[in-house]
Amino acid sequence: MTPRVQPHISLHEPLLFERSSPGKLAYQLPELDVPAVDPSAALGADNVRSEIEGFPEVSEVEAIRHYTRLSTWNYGIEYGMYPLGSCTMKYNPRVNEAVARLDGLAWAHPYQPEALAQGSMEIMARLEAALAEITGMDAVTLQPAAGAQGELTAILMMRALLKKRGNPRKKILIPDSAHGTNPASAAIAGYAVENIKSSETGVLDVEALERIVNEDVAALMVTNPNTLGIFEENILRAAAILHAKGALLYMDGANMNALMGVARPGDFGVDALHLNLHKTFSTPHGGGGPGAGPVAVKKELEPFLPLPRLKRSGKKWAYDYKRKYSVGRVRAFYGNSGVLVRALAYILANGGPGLRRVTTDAVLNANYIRKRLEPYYDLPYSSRSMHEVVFSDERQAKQGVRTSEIAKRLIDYGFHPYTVSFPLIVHGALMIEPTETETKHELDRFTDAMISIAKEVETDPEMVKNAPYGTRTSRVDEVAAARKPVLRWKPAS
Amino acid sequence: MTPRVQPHISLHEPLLFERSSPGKLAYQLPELDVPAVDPSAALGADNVRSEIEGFPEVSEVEAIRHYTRLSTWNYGIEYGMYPLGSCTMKYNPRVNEAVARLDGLAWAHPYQPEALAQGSMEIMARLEAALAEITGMDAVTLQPAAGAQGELTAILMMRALLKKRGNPRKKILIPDSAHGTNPASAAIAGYAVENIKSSETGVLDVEALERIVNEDVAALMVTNPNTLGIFEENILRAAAILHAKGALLYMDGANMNALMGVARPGDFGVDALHLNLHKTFSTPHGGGGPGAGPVAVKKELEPFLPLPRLKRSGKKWAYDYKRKYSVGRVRAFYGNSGVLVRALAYILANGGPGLRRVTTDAVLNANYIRKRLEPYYDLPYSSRSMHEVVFSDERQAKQGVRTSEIAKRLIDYGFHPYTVSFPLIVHGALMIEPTETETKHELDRFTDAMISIAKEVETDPEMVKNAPYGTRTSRVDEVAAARKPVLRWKPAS
Amino acid sequence: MRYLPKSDSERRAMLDLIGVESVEDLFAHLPEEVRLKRPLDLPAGISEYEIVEYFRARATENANGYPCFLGAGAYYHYRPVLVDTVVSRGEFLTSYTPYQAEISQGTLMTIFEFQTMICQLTGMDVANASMYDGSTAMAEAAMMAVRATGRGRVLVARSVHPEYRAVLRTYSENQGMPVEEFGYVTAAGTIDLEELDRKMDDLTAAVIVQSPNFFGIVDQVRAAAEIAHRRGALLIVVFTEPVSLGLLRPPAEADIVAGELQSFAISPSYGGPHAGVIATRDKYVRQMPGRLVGQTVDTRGNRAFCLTLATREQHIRREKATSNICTNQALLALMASVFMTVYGKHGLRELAEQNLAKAQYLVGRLRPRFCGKSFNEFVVLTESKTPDDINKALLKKKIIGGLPLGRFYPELADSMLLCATEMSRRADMDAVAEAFQ
Amino acid sequence: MRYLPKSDSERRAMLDLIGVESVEDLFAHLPEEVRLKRPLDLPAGISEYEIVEYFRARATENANGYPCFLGAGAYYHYRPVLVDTVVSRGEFLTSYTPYQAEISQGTLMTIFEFQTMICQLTGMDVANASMYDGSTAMAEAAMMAVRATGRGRVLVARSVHPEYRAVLRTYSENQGMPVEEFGYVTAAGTIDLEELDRKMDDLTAAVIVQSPNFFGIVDQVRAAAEIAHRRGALLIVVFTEPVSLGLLRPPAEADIVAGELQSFAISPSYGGPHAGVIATRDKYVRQMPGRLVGQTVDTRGNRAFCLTLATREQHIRREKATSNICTNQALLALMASVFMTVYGKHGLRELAEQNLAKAQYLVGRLRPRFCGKSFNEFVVLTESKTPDDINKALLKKKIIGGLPLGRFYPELADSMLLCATEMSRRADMDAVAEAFQ
Ligand SMILES: Cc1ncc(COP(=O)(O)O)c(C=O)c1O
Ligand SMILES: Cc1ncc(COP(=O)(O)O)c(C=O)c1O
Repeated sequence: MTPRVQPHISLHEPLLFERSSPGKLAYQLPELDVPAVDPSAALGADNVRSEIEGFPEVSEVEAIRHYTRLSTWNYGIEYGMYPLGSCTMKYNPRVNEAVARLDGLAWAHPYQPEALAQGSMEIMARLEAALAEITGMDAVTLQPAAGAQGELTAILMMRALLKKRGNPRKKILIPDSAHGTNPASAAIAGYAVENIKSSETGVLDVEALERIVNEDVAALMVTNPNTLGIFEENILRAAAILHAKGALLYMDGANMNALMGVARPGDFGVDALHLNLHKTFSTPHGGGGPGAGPVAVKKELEPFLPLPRLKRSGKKWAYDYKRKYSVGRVRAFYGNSGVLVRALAYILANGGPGLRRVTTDAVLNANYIRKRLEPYYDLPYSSRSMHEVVFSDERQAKQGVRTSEIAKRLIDYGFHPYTVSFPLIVHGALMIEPTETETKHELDRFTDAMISIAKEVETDPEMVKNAPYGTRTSRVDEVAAARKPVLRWKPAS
Repeated sequence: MTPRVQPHISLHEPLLFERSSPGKLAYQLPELDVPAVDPSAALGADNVRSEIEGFPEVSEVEAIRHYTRLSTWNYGIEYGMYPLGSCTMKYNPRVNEAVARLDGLAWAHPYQPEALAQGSMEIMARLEAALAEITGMDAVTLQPAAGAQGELTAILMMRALLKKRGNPRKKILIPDSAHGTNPASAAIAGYAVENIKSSETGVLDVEALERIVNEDVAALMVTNPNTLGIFEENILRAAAILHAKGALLYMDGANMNALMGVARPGDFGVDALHLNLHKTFSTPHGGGGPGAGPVAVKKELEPFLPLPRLKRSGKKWAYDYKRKYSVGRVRAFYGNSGVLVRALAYILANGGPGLRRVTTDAVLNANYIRKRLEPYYDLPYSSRSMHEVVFSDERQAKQGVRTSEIAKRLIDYGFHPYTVSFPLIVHGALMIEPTETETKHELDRFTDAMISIAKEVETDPEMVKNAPYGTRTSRVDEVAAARKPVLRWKPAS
Repeated sequence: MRYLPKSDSERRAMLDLIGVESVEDLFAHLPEEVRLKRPLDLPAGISEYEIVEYFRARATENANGYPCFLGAGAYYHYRPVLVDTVVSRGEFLTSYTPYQAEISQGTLMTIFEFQTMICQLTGMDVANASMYDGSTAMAEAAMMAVRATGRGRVLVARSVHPEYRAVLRTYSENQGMPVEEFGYVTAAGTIDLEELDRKMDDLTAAVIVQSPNFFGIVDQVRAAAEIAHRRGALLIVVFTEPVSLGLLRPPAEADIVAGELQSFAISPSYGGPHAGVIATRDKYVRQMPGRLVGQTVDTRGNRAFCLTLATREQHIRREKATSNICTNQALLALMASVFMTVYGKHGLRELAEQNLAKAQYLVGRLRPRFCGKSFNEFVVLTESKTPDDINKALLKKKIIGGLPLGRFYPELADSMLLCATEMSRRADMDAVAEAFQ
Repeated sequence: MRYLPKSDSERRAMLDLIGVESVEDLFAHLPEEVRLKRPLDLPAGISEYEIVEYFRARATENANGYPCFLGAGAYYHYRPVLVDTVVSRGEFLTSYTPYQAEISQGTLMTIFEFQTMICQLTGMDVANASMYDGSTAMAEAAMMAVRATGRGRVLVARSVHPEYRAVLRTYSENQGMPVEEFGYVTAAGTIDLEELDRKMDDLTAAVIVQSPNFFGIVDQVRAAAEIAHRRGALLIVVFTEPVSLGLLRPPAEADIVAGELQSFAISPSYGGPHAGVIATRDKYVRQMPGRLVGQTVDTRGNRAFCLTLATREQHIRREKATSNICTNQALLALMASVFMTVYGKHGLRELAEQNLAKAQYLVGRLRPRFCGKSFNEFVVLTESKTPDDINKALLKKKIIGGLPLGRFYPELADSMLLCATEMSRRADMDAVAEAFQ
């Protein structure tokens, strides 16, 4: 008896364009209630295109099936654990989606009169205040669209402050464990980047810092906890060193999930930081975005915040565009407002005590994983872990199996992989961040899977190297994709 | 290299109760704004329970994962073709879901003042009028919750009419091809059921009918097109025979998808019929319901419609409860209003011409399937097909493969099975109803699959008999389930 | 048409394969006389945008966002967002009755869980997968009792929802199943046990009692059970407000429990779709109407679920079936399941406690008609004013008041049924109380 | 807390395994001075119901359901229901950037389709997976031109969205990338080609033009291209209203197209999240910022998709990357994709035609400021009244008027930018026209 399973039809969903057939429609427009207009007459004949060549022509049922079928090839938080390190893939409460879709919020135009936008403005004001309290900072801008833009915004502000003080300086110091956006953002702001090596315990080498910091240094960008999941224990000293030389301390707040209610950057010398609302504050990642990257700063930096600023004017909120030191705009309008709504909903749901509990559970989970996996995977830095833990594939590499292959095998066990090959200072990193929203049961299943894979690596490394086996798509050839890029569909010619 | 695929964690989602752990919560209530009350004091101590033993205790993320994971074990219209005969599994437009959820409609209380329910009443009135036009009948009640209740309602009305005429009579005639709800409904209304055999061409045997109809016969219940997908060509004669003897003609309108804009029951002698809004009118089946089974009747039967009736009172809609001949209520309130909203949305979207197109495309699809599969499957009745086609497994049975097994094998090809073993007059029936919302592509894939299975039956019947292979759950033991019923979870003792 | 997924060239190709000229040829065999010779008299199809606008306009013709103190079988409770998230998944929304178990385990397992939770709530052994609503569940429960006892007569309390009783009358009419009513005690608003006792006889199949009853009062289930059982009848306990079961002792003395689950995250939707349910003792399961899901195994030995005991049902037994029900209210039952999951053991209790506290607050400011213990509904005397006057005054404040009872109980024309739930705000309750002054 | 899925006993068991006494021990290594010694000064967590109530209250403080004639970079177009249906699926909503191709083919394939449709619309060879919004897309396009040409100077038309130009200034400030502006022709509202020509030099990396421009006018893309290319500069064409591309010739002469897709089913959401995009010629792809999905095969030889050309990006190239962008606007791009799918080839054209017809109707009743050809936006003179007066009068009728231009263009203080789309009703447009009388 041979099964000869035939592939499910939805496993063969073609591209939209391959599904198109002339004359199929998925739309209907209302009858015009005004006279129709001849486009050529109105726009000039040579401004009018003939048709959108190749554009899809499908019916409604095909459209919904297309996207529904494709969706089943994905994995989301609502399927199970998604332990991508540095990404804080926590549960995204569905109530946040509901409130962000309220007509009055979702259909508010950015230029509608301020008097008729008080609801949206109040939401932003309240979120600013909450984030200031959580971070211990003095002022917050919600404008940046994501973490990286938050970094850029903050660096521009620091530059403006230093410039006002007389010298914008030349470089920014960045630990070698930092996320790639840190140096990339510094570069856009016109700074040279100087990497600093982490210490043996995986934290900032303050001795080195002390040696390096001089009048050319604008700021240090530090992630805390850093990307090894380790709290920067010398952060206060680092701040002192920088401040003594007139430099500033910037914190990448992507890992704020480890600190809420426990420690505040504003209390340990940070001058500016960004937050990732799409990490710590639960807004969904949507397959890559959108996010929001608010920047929180100390008083000194406040004059430089982007335009416009919310201000109280009598009993109403208004925008203040007259701020001569502002670095200007970093994007159109006021920010990813829909994301801000979600983040505030999350903060309201948790409240002060709840946010602390989020942090303590997140750290508990990471330490639980660490404890369970330490016997099987190499732990390059043994400092205490906060919200995530980073192993290396050193032991498995001896069998020729690398972190990226272990990651693929994890898919067969029903989990999304951890973050692979980051931070760069760990050779063959397995960066695991469970977040607080995983159950003990799920953590047990996950660690069981990791242990089982570690054993498979011993007994059958080749098998592991060719994983995954349980997915519609087997191992994807990424090298071929880059060698001869095919970046769009074209009709067969 | 052995894959040794490990099952995905979501393939092992346990029952809620097995996931529960004391103290986990998925809810929070607002603080009370009134004094708390001691339940024992307010209700009497012996009226108060201790706890709901065994009730779930999970968190929100577990709840959403539980149901999301379970959902992936289902197959829906949005995945692909669902050719269940007699079920009219057409695409369920998503806009219908959106409008049914509008606050003013979804949160309307059935007893709110009529002046503040005009929107809902107008929707019902408009739907009644549209259904009357589509069916060619004089009056419509929207109260019945599903097709079967529509049948019961109509039979009660016919009984009331006959009774008013002097004799409620004793029996109802039902063709042997009819759906099981027909005799079951007749029985509740206090009628004996007499089956009549279908003719060799699969339709009503009018000669037999003529012989049988007498003063004891209250009505004939006929499905048109019948469950073989064949139009009852002698329907006019049947009506004449019945009417001549003072009996009535009832039509099961479950197959109205074959007739819209083409022929109207009211024009071919039908006195009463029910419609299944969850079939012809696109409301989703929701894994078994809800539906709505409006009944449309001729003038004569109008006085007997259930209470209350919508009536125009000046510029407003009002309810009329003073109808002395009414059969009374068949359910609380006015009907499955939320389903009615969806059905009206569907009718508005299609409009008159669109509904006819629905029918012609539905019939086109069925005939296409018939043509493609005729060489491979036995067609017991060769009369022209309307919206569905019924094959038998006669050829495959020679290899020992029955319709239910072919159906399971179809799952491996990515389709939901057709209806198995119904109508009862076809031994080993394969009842296939594609509906109009299948693409040619999907029909080709489906018929290819059926042809491929027919070939598999020739070459490897055993393999087919043990299908499906591609599902999480392999062939389910239904006999064991019935032998020793386990109908609820209980804690392991 | 956007719902029709075929281009004209595809239609042409299909007609060619079938071997006909045009689509009209597919209908050529229909007798001339039955054919519709004109287009349907319905306007042309409209766009999605217009559909949304149409229903938005209708929605604004209804009351919108008014605080509302109506209950009487349809209740306002907060619906957790998760509920809609779950039932909006096409896999649940657009699937059919789970006849094909291998491809329907999602629906089947959720129904099995539903059945379990209903048993836990009601203290019964087994529950079905849903009925149309509470009213038909009650009628079907009566018919079930008739089958189980071989007797015909049914006694129903007047304190049962009037529309439920109306449905019972409609269903029973032609079944040789006489329905008689018995009253309530004027002071307490609970069933009149003496009258019940008096009306009982050995032909009685069932006694039907609602608790909390239509007046919101926790009724005498135990005493009714005793009387019914003494004469060999079954006791059917009806509920319209399942939130009460978070706090109230389950009707464990009942033989059949029939209820309405609308309170569990199902929007009132102007009266439907809601979800009825029947639960009973193991011994009566074969008399039970409706679908049942059972646990079993697949060929690999893994736990699996399927529809079972189908020999009770119409598609097998036809006129001898336990009921004519086929399509039920599965999706609504799923909503109720998600609701029960979200609130869970502690939440349902706390929810019930809040309902109780709110109702007690409101009733404390008014003159209750009955002295029986009430849950979240209660009857009040309207004193010098009429119920309609009070409601009119409240409507001016954009508040929907209670249900004037004269319509259903002429003797209570001076009374109104009010309901307070966790969603009732204190300020609005104060406004209601004020309107009575 | 409902979002935290652990019971206390589970926490205890985990702490035991870790080998610590309490969860506080996990933080014991934090220096004393950095620890927060008090609870956060934020109220306790509230229920889901209260959250919904809170945001409902805020929503009603905004304009609700007012007809609105604002455009200027954010447009009102009907959003097909399918869009929300698709993006509400957890599989799309809650997944991360598709780094792990084998488990992310859904997202990857939709992005590949998105890239294709953007190319079809714009006439470019390649498009990225999205940028934050139109404004940052434009700034990044300028930086891309700088990299591609090795030159530094950028010339931007004053008829480009003022806030986009503001963002460009912010981004360019510290990059040795001087930005200069050139004006528009006072009569036509199109770019001043003479001024552009005059300001061009051999150090200019890019000329930036928007079409339809901020005044709604179809601008001189071809002429601008000619001038730019003659001096070896790239032409960047910006769009804020992609619906125009249903009808307008694609900006095929451009080297880079940067635009905003909010019109494609993305709600205005008070300014974000929207979705920017950059498209360009094949030869510039390695200078392009943002994510790119490419087609490839899996080990079984089946078509598959994955992120590609990552060596442009920050996580590989760090300070040498083409951009610092990491998180983008993927879900919004998916919304745009579903929108493009639903409207398709015919629909997008008809939609554009309707927008044109509506705008023509409205402008026909007013005095246009410019004589250039406009799509669905246009500038009108407010004659004897001020723009603010007109808007105030309209607000009284619960209509939101146009954008007074004085704020961005002092010389246009007597003018207002109005937008009409397929959602603008004739009666409302008549009311607008009336307000100008
Ligand atoms: C440590 C760290 N910093 C910065 C970022 C960049 O944030 P975003 O992706 O929101 O731009 C990330 C996100 O991946 C991160 O993990
Ligand atoms: C022919 C026919 N009649 C009646 C019915 C009963 O309708 P419902 O399931 O809505 O009660 C059905 C549905 O399955 C049917 O197919």
